Amino acid sequence: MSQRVKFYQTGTFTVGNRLLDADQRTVQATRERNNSLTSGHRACQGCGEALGARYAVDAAMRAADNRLVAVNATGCLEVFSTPYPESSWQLPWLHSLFGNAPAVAAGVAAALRAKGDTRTRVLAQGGDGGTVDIGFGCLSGMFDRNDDVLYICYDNEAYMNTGVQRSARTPAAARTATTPAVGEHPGNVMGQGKNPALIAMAHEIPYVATASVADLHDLEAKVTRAMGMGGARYIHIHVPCPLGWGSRPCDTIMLARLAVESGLFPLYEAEHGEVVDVTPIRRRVPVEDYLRPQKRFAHLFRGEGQAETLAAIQATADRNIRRFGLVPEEVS
Amino acid sequence: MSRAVFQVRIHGRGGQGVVSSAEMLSVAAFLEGKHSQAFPSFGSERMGAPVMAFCRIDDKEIRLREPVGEPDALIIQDTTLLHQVDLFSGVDAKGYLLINTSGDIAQLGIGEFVARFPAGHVQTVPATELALEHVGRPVPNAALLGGFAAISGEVSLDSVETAIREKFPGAVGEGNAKAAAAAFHAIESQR
Amino acid sequence: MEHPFAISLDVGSSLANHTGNWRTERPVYLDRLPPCNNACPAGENIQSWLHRAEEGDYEGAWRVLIADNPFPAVHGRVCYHPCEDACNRGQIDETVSIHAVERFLGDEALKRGWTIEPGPDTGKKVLVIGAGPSGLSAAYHLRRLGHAVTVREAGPMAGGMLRFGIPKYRLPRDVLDGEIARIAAMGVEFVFESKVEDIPAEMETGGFDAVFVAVGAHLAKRTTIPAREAGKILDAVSVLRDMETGDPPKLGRRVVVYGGGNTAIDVARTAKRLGASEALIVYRRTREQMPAHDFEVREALEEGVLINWLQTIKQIDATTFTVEKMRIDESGWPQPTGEFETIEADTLVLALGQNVDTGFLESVPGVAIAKDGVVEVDAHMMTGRPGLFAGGDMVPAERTVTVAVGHGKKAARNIDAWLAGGTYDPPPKHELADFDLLNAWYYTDADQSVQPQLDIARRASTFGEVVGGLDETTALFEARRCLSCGNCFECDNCYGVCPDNSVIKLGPGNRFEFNYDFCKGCGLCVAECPCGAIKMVPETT
Amino acid sequence: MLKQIEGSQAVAEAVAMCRPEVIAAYPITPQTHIVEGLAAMVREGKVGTCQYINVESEFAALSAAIGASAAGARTYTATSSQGLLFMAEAVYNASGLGLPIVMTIGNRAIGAPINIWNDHSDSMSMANSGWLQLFAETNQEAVDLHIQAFRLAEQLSVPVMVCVDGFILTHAYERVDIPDPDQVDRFLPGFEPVQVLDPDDPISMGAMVGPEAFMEVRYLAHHKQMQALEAIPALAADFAESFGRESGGLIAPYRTEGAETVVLALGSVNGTLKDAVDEMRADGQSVGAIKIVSFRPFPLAQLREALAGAKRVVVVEKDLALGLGGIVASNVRMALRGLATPVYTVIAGLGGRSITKRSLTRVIAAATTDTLEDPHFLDLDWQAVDSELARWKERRRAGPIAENLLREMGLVGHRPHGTEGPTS
Repeated sequence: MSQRVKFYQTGTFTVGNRLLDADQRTVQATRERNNSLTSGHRACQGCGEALGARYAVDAAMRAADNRLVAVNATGCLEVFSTPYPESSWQLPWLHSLFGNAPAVAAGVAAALRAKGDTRTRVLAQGGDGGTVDIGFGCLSGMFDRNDDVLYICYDNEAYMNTGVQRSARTPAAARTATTPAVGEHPGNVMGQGKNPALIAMAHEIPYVATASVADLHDLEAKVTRAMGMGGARYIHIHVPCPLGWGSRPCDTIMLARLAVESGLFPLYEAEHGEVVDVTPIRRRVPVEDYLRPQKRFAHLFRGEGQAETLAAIQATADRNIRRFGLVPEEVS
Repeated sequence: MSRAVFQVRIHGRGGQGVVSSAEMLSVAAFLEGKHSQAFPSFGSERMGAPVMAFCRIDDKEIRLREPVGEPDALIIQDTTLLHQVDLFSGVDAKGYLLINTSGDIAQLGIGEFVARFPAGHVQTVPATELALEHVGRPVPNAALLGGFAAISGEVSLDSVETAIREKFPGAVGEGNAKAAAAAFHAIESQR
Repeated sequence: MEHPFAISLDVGSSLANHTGNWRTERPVYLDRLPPCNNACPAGENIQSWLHRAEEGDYEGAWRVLIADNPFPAVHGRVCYHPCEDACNRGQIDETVSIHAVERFLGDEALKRGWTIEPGPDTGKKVLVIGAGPSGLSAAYHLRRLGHAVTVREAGPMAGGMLRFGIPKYRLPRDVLDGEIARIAAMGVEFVFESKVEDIPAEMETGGFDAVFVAVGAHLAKRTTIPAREAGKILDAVSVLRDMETGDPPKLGRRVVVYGGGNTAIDVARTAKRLGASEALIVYRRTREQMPAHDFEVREALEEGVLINWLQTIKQIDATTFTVEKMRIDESGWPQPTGEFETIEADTLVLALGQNVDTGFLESVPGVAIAKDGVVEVDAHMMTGRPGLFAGGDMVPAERTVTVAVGHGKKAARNIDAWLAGGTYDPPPKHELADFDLLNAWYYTDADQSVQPQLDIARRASTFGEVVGGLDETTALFEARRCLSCGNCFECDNCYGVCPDNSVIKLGPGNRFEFNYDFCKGCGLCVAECPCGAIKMVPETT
Repeated sequence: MLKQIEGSQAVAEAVAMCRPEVIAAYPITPQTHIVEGLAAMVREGKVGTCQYINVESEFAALSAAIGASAAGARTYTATSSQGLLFMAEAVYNASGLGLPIVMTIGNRAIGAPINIWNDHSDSMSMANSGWLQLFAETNQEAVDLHIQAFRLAEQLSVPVMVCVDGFILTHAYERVDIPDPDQVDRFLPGFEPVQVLDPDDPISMGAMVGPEAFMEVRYLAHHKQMQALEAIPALAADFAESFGRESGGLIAPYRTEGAETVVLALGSVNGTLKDAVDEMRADGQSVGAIKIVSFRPFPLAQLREALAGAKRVVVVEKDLALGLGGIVASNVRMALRGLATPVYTVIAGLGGRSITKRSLTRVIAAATTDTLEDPHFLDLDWQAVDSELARWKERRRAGPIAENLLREMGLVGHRPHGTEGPTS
């Protein structure tokens, strides 16, 4: 759900703009933002997850009037934010295990309800491994019970914390430590993986959205919208990882943007299992524009290249575009 | 010196209320100020499978946790078990046998075995029929407890009826209590 | 809160971990030179005044603008805006209509009566010769610098080519008069119809400490065309001057204009307005090769002006003109074809360019005149004679109003320095904000605003202004189309996209600074800065 | 108030009286009746504002409990057997975070082969997880230990497992004195967590701790267990004063005065054991018993002292450390280290095998004459075992032990040799 503002030179796309009315600025544009994940953390240079987490949690903090408890799955975000003796979090935060964040958060929410605390809200977060693989049972349980938790998955498409191994979010053809770029079909196997946002929708929970670290207005609007609801909510945020993707740290946002603009990472939101809004592609690009700057896809462009694989990836993007109507003129 | 523990073993099939029966019996004894202990033959038996439950009754605390291997009384809820399961294991001839049947002992083919028991220690009661009559369902457990009160004297009919009503509040409990009373009186009248 | 050892931590305690030592490169903020500013002959800080206009601070914007150019209302109309040719936005959709915003600001200033205070009196006196754009500009800037200024003008009115070379329908005279009056109100003394013949003598008698000469180029170039019977032949400069000073020239029903520059167009369009049923421009090359600006050609064609490209006038026989068709050779030059046609016309107007009248300077010691008749000046706009400066059309440069105005400013600054016994050294130019330094993604899609135009029917019969101004809403919109190339416009991107929260937002107008204690040097701020106002530099230690 | 009540229901009532604020539950035999009972009580509004979470797994159950406890709620869950193993990661996590969760273990064997019956393998698998482990002999003690467990857990900020023998206790109807709620309230104050997820006073819980501090964290957790060695008897004494009955403590000796042979056990088998001791004492044998209530912390000093006069020790335990022997016996040997007192291990009751008074008496008697082998597997079917071992020897390859054994015992269809499939 994009918050389209009227023309202000850069109104909708930049983080802020001095010309915008205060209520149209992003949380990130304000000096009063919470910096829920503050400086001194040990994320890599240009870490998309660190950025996405601050974006999302700050927005949630504002929506919750700063009464928010976060539960964090094991993973990069957890490790780089809380190595003893220093924590980068600036809100009550609990890390338990890799695969149980949704359940832990459900417990926190239950405790708050038991105590009659109707103001404090609960957010759970994890990477794609913790969410989509090892934590999926707990996540599904949380959805099933409609626990009053906003779960945010920061998707960097592999197990980065442990050295870039394949997850169920690793895209086709991507090289990881467990899907090396060797053999007849180098990289991750085509036709595998799962789509947690669609699976979340199948639970018919109140709110599901996908978001990208490249579209802050959209991301914040979705977090804010989710925070305005009760019950189980899920937001899946695409966060590039320079380490795992083999990209330049300064390209993190550009890559996230290209993922959206190519159609490989569609942005949409759904209520009770029904898609209610999509963020249209603004400047459509071929998937190659997105893939080429990433070393994990380098084998697609080496020597003879992998034309068939590229075509298949393009077909995936095209399918997303059709499915969600991401390019309005192509819908009819 | 208090008397020795009295041990009961109940045989039946899953769904016939065997475990409830042991529990109600223990409650009846409890109501009379006695110590008692009821427990099932633990397992994962489903409807229709042969099952057992146990009950011990004593004047002092019961510490023993082993299954009842040498029962003082045996309640058999289903005669179809007679030749499938080793029902009489550990039963000595001083004990009591209470069998749910509308027929007589002779028809069951255990005449020779039961002949060793003292007079009145082996009784039949048409518990299923009584249950159908008073409860509307073929659940013989409550009626058999009435019969047990009659043959053993370990608990009173009153206590059995109270335990039944506690377990099954309302009309179901009332019906079962009536079935128990009917069984009790049927056996009393046979004596 | 007391909490268990090690497994629980105080919030925000990572601030003790200075990740700045991960850095091998550091981002630094900088201002780059926007291409518009770079291209502006008047040296306007266009990006800066657009920046203020974007906020609706029109007076603030205007004041930034007039720090370089005293004629925004004029330039918004007549400048050929090389700024827009350079505008980076042209690579996204269409250039920012800088001139339209400039015109809005200039008109707004006239409407609101905004005035300019002269600078504190320096006790120095400067003589400006010529009240054209360059002279007026110099006078204006000199007054701002606190010098006393007298302007001597041979003609009856100030404005020079603004008045005598540009028709009213492009530049209404109330606009011109308004902006000149504002300069006069700063205490500039004007002496009209007073041609200066002997500069050293005038300096002596007038007690002038310096002189700026900007008399323009008013001598019409002529060409020799064989004539069996001479027809009516006029020159464009005279025609346009007569429009201002005396009775409108009698051009007849059919007018041929010979030439391909803007003046040719102006004359043809003027002829149409004066009632000519046929105004025909004859030009020896193609439309693409015409020096006239395309928009002027277009407007002229709209108004019914005819243009014969690839023709030269070979012979005149009273009202009959023989023209030869031309072709363009491989190197782009027109070559005769030997094919001839005739055209009937009552008047021929020659619009072949102008020369400078440098007669009065030739006797001044030290002043050098170049072969093509223009006055040579050094990098400080000074002639070979100390204290005598020159600018505008009479020095070697492109002859446009804006160049002239730029000369005036540049000369004023040099004169000012010279008067103080020094030289003016302009601050070094910032590096250019090229398009590839921008992140164009962030700019909202917005087509250029279109200025209203007078109906064709009315353009045929009146000298009403052809191109209208933008209203405030549209002007604001247009200002906000500015990409702010190379200059921070406080979009908060750097502040937002830093994964390490190491950008400090200093608040409105104060931009940002980096917290190098935590900046890891990832460069995301540079990549995502829309306007290219940050760059990475290697850590030196 | 005295009640003839099922053990699970009694535990449920006791837990409810402790006013838990969050209960996370997942069904597993034989624990299920406890959480069913609590579900009903919560639904009926008998447990205040308590939130009952029907989770999707034991892992989620304890995870939810972790979240709830960290948020400052008194939190309860229960499990058994595979369930405990499935939550193993969270078990360590809860104690590592110092969260005072109370969890009932309806003790049950661990498969394969799958087996729903009682033994102590589950609790033993988590003995070193940092939780306190208290074993109940009777349902009365199960009730009492739960009340004590919440206070103990919250006093030390450490989670507590109350171990209740599956079926033998959980499914047994017996007389239990269910305490008065006011009495429980007086004994158990409200939960005041040492750390809590509080927006007004935020902290980060669950940091990653490296080599520089991990040992210290572990030492401190161990230290808590050592503190529990003092807290548990004090609590039991306080409980006795409040409720008028003895329950809990570290250990409970039975007729050990002058006993040459002392038998040690955990949980419900102590009842049968006491009957056996009585019988043997009546028979003139110098036998006593000690119930170990607290397996973690393990009361090394208390046991050493209690066993000072014993000539031999027999440990009856419902678990087996494969490749070692008795787990409890190993712990007991540590208590007696340096002494010459022989410690006999009797592995008994695995997978629900009945432990009869007769068999107990037999092995204790054998011990008194020092003729008991160590370890001794109580009532092991040697014929079945020997037959299988013979088959191994013959075929040099182990097959599915359980199935072969059952065949040997005639409990499943016996196929002729040669039809089992490929062999080496």
